[in-house]
Amino acid sequence: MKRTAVVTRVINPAALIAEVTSVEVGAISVFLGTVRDTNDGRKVTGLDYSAYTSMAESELSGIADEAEARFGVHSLVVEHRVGELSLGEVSVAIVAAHQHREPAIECARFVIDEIKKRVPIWKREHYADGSRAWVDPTRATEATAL
Amino acid sequence: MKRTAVVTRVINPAALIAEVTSVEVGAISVFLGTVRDTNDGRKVTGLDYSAYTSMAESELSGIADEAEARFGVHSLVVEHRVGELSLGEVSVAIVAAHQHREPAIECARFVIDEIKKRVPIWKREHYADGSRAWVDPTRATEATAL
Amino acid sequence: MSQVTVQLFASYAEAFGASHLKIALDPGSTVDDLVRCIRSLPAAGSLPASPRVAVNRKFASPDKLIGSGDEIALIPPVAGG
Amino acid sequence: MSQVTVQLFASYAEAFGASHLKIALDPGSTVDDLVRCIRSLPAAGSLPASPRVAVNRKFASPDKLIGSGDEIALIPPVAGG
Repeated sequence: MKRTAVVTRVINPAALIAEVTSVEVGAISVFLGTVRDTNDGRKVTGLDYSAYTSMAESELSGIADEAEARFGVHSLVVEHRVGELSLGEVSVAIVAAHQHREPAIECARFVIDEIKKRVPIWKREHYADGSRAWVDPTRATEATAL
Repeated sequence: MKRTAVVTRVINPAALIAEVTSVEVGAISVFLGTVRDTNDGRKVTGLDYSAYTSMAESELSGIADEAEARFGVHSLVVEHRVGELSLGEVSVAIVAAHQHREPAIECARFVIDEIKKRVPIWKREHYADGSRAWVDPTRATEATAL
Repeated sequence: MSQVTVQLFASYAEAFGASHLKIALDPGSTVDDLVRCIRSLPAAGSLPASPRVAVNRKFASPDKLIGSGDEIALIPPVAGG
Repeated sequence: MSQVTVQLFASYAEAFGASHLKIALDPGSTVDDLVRCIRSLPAAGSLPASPRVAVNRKFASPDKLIGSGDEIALIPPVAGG
């Protein structure tokens, strides 16, 4: 089972875990990206994500296909949220299930790494002074280490 | 924040995720071990885990200390369940939160690897014919690949 | 001579003050030709030397030919996750 | 000559049909001495050559000296997770 989506609502990790839970799997690996209050040393008060939605959905689906072929996961669910997000909220959730732990963990890592490389989604940070700026990981000092 | 426990009740991953959620972290990595219906090609109908509880708690706590020192995680929660478990239920949950994704993922992996090596907990499989057998990962063919 | 519509997002949409551009291209033009056209526009100063381009929702190489019905977008550095 | 109590778990408890053993040890005995005593018991056939031993809730090396008040346990191959 594989499902990927760009969503505009709150991501519910428990629901995604329930979606992959099965007596056929022994390991579930979950990765959640959440909104931090600091980036590059600057205080962040909130975020908005925007997307080229049709292409983002197509890239997410392609990444899931590759991950399934590479790691043989039993099931994989990926959701990326767009729109306005508050501090502490989940921006992306990846839930991978496999009989064994190593491929489940590696699958979740592969998916988040690929998302950061090639899914057309953009993040704009909101600062305390009311200003906003698009995050460019090709320039940021700290973000490149992410 | 660090918390480790051997528990006899159902593990609630959503509650553990809520426990580590903070505006100071950007990445949460979760590993869940769940009860499969097959092991080494044999149909399993259920499991029970038993533990040398006082030492298991001490080892879990030591592993969490090591993980915190090694990966600098912001927070880490580990629960291992003992007693009778049904198919599909969660036997172990590891939830690690960090500013960045790589140390969060590596921390969760380290903790499950160490648990498998040195926490005195034992698993007995129940089979369809009513028989039960203690799992010995040093002998099993498939389990060693886990 | 045909006209293509190029979708803009995020920082690029902000730079051009628009959600899309209309660009006139000679027949047989490539992604690279398109990028050169766009970079010659007054608002293109903040664009990188080789911005990524998607054709029909896939990243395209500079030598890819552009057809008249193609869905084209200029892709700023992605920052999902 | 002193007596120590050795806790047993899981497959080892099943093998001995008991949750603990009482073993008489000479003063100055080590973990290795204790293991040799236990392996000489009739029910010890299924034990590995060098079962792991915990002293005071920590894995102990074979040369560790055993004191009279120590909490001792024989640890079957662990299978948590």
